[in-house]
Amino acid sequence: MAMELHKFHGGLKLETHKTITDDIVATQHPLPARIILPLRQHIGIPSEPIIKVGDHVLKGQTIARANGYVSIPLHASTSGKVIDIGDYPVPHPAELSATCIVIEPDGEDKWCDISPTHEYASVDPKKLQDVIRDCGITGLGGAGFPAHVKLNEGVRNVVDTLIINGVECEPFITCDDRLIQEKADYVVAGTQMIRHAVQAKHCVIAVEDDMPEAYEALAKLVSDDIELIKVPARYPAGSEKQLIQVITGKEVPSGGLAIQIGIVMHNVATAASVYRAVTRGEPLISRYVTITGKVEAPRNLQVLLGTPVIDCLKACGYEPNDNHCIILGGPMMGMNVTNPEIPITKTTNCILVEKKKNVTIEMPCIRCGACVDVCPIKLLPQQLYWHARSDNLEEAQRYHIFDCIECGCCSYVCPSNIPLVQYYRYAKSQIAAEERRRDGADHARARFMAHEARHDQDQQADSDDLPLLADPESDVQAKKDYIDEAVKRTRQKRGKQQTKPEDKSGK
Amino acid sequence: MVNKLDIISSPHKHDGSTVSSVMLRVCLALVPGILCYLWFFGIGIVIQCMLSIGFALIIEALMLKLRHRSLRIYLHDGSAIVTALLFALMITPFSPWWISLTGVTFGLVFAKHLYGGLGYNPFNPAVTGYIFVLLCFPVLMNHWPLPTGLFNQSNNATYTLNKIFSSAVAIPSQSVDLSIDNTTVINDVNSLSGATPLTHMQTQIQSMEMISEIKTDSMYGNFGGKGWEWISFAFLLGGIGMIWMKIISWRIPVTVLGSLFLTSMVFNFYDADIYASPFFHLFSGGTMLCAFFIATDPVTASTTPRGRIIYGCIIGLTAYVIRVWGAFPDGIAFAVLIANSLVPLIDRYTRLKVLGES
Amino acid sequence: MLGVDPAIAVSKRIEATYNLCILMLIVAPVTAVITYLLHFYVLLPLDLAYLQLISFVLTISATIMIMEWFIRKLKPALHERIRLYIPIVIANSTVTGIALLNIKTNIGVVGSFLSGLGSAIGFGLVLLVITSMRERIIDADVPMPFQGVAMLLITLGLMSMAFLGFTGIVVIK
Amino acid sequence: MIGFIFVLVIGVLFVLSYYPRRRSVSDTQRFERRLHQKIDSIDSLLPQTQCGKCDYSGCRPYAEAIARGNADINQCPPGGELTIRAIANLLGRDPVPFPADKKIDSQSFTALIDESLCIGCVKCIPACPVDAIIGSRQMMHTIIKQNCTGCELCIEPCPVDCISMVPVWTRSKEWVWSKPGSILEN
Repeated sequence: MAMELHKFHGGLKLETHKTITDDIVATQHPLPARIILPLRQHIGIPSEPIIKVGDHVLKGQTIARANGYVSIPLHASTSGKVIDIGDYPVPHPAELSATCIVIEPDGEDKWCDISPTHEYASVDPKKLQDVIRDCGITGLGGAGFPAHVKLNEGVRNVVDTLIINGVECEPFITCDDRLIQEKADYVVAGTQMIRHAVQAKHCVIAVEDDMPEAYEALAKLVSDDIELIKVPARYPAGSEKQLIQVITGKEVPSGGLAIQIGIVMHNVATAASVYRAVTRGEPLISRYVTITGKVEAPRNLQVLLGTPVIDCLKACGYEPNDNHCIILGGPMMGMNVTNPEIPITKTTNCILVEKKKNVTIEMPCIRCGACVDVCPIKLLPQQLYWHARSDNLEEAQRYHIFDCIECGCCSYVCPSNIPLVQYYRYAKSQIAAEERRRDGADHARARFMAHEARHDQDQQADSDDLPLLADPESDVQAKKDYIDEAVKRTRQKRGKQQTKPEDKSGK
Repeated sequence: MVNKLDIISSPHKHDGSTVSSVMLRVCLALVPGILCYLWFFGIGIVIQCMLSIGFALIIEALMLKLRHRSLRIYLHDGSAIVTALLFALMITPFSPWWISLTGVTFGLVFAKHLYGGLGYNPFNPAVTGYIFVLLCFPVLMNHWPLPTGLFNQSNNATYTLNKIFSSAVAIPSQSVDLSIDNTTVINDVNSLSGATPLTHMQTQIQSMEMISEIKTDSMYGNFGGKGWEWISFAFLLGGIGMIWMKIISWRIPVTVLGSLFLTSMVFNFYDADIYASPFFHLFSGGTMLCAFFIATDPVTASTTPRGRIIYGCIIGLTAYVIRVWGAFPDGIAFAVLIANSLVPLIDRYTRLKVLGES
Repeated sequence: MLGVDPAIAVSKRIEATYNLCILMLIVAPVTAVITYLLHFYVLLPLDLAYLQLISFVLTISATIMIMEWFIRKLKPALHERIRLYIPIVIANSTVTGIALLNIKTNIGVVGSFLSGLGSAIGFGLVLLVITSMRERIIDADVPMPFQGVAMLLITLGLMSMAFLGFTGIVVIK
Repeated sequence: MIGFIFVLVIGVLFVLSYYPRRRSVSDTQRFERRLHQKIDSIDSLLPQTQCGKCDYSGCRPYAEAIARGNADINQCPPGGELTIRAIANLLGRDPVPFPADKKIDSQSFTALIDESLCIGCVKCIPACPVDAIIGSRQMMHTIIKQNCTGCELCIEPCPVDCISMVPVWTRSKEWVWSKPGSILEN
């Protein structure tokens, strides 16, 4: 059934720079000197290590246990010795360090015993989810949402359409494009498995119209029940809400999930890794990464997770140059990296070496509305900026600041060069911090009440038995009388004893 | 741990547009109008433009020094130049030099820098200055040249220069021999004072004349004032160019002109003798200038798409009301200022429906 | 801009303005009618027209007090909202202004009711405009000496300059 | 003469209209209750550090002082700019900037006991308003990091002065983006 496509509001026509790397075959990146695996490479609770420093691990062996429902296990990318479990810099805007497992490869790259499941169709969906979860598969599109959670949502409510998202709208990035061209069978098989897991009525694979080879590769293998669609190339067509609007015309409810309108979306790379997990039992230990921009030999690499970024860059001929900056991800949503020692994680899809953006002076906002025209979520960026700038966080929430997907279109077109996305990130993190502070305050008040109550209780207990002494404020005179009286009483008692035996001396 | 301040946030590319390039393109769009003005009313307009731009830059520099902002960035953003140009186009080419000084100062100081400079002012500085001057010196503001061509003796350089710099208030009613090199004497009452077609139309209507008779007067061209219609047409071209260059959104000019056109058409059907034809309203006075350049000033106009439509209608309607029943001939300047004061209210209630909002 | 003096005090937050407008909508028409009746059927027959002003002020505050008493009994929720603004409305020149205007143009009982309603709505609109303008000015980068009310007064000045454009439209006989 | 009678009548009516107000004796209680509600709502906005940096013994007394009107809304350094704005919104007042002398500590701190110096004198335990210090006589004391609000009340009673304030180590979840240093302020 040919679905006619819809348009989404705003968006940008960017020149894609994809031709640099989209026709070069992806090569396998050799073993790096050290593998650094952060325990938290997904949205959710970090996993817990189950091995100790000094253990010898095999390739694919589970080295960290999932900790809670929204969490996934971690697997060793190669065989080697665990040399450290400690704090190392991880991909984060401020390069904070987080606990990581560091493995020193021994070069044998020996697989541990893996247990493939046979005919996936006969296996009931619930068991399929456990397999996917145990192989540590998250969304590889860039968000890093644990795949089994989405599948589980799929089982609980009726899934109308499963969309496999091969739309790479960010410039420079071609890792999904190469993956489809080289491993189209993995993708199609993986799609059928996910479809079986969520029992979706329709199934769609979406590709951008400037990826013709990928389209042909899929068209050959696609059976009749999977719909293959070419989506017009327009940034940010690849984002979940926009792609759903383009394909189905439905809008994901504001602040809600796609599942609420019966749609589940997975990335092409996730589908491929699901295929490998189910049929061959291989956990997610490597992925395609595009190395592009100002390097001699830009191309796609199949990289083991945990390889330091500098390693991949050196493989493509990169020499450090201070007016170049390294960006993890695309130019529109990527993260600036100053310390290239950080490892490649499950959500890294591209390493871009770009000329540093010249320092542009931020002018005041002239409310020209250019950002309103390009915002794909139909927000009002200039009002959000106005409230974020003046710390008016309730107003910012009233203008739906949490719906912003930080795609960067507004900052791209702003004539005053305002870093709008940074203002929105500031506002969002400030609101989250405010909520944490408030919870902390309530917690502190509760403890303070308990403290006061216990304090009063102690006082009450003290003052019951020694009314005067316990009461610190009673005036000194009352205390003196009490003491004199006590002394008199003791003297009398002593006096009585003395008068009995030596009555005479008592006079 | 990277120092917090020098973390560069995510969009690492920019399409290269800057505020000064936007303002420059607005000035370019104004040029055809100014050329027409020059052609019909002599070089008076050019002198006025020079004057007001000069004053505007001086005041802008002074205010920036006072607010100890760096001059280099803010003086080049061109917003002062645009304000000055618009102001010069609204006042009469014959108005003395101190008119543009007071107008530009009031506009820039009170309507812009007091609120914090570019981007914070709710009122358009050019219009505020113009209205301040209009209210303070009404006589001088009704002192327009005649569309008799560039080289006609009453519009040539020496005459206008001495009028701007040396003349006290010229008494329009007397017929005074002004020809320095004793060419023909001008004695027609209107030739000196020269009312704009709008003012002339309004005064005649109030004295119960029929429109058909008024139109016979020499100053009326085919659908607007003789010179005025072409100037308005030039501004229309400039405006369409700006929309094409995506500097302004089409919503405000279309709604302003549309609502003005509709109301005047309705009243025209009702009684053609009292109410002028829609074309006359569109192509006379400052309508085109205001609709394309002043109402669409992004800082003071409404920003939400729906808000802009309401904003435009308010301007169109109020302009018509003031023109026909009010005391001021060209009410569009007042209409823009009134609409500016309603903008915060409009913006509050025309919030865009977010994607997926019920 | 008659009687907008409470706007400066109240119009910090938009909820406060809504409450004041609701109260105004309730109070103004009722007081207009009562003062109109009072004038034509009590003052004139007893030719006490000179007592017009003092009696108006007294009756208006009396009616408002009684209405407040009713509202507290009938709809406590509504009363909770408008409780704060009753002193403002009692001494407000708009209410007395409407009453005097009605008398001057003696437009009949229904006319005075409508004029009361109309000016209440007008009052509400002006208040809304001022409040939203004020919320925009608070975040503007205003130099220190002009912070707060000074800036609001300058803006009101500019606004009234804009509304001067309407001179000559309403010709008062 | 009639005029005099008339004004008398109106005056009586006026006084009568005040009658419903006086009859409800519960007015004072209602005022008390409303004041109490106001104190609660202000108190809910304060950071509850009970640190006393606002020259009041704790957060609730400071909230009461604001409610009664004899304290300004900008005397709470731990609360910072956001608390001022929140209270200003609640009371419908204009936000007041911080006085120059009160240092706004943007970084949040927690206390840390230098274990080599602590002699186990149990003097700091009652001083901590939120019981964040564990320890007993002649035993080592330590501070529970999550519960400590950084109010610095435990520093003063410690005889050997072994308590110091250390910045809170931000985990990636709690990291806050900074507002871009805009050029306007230069």
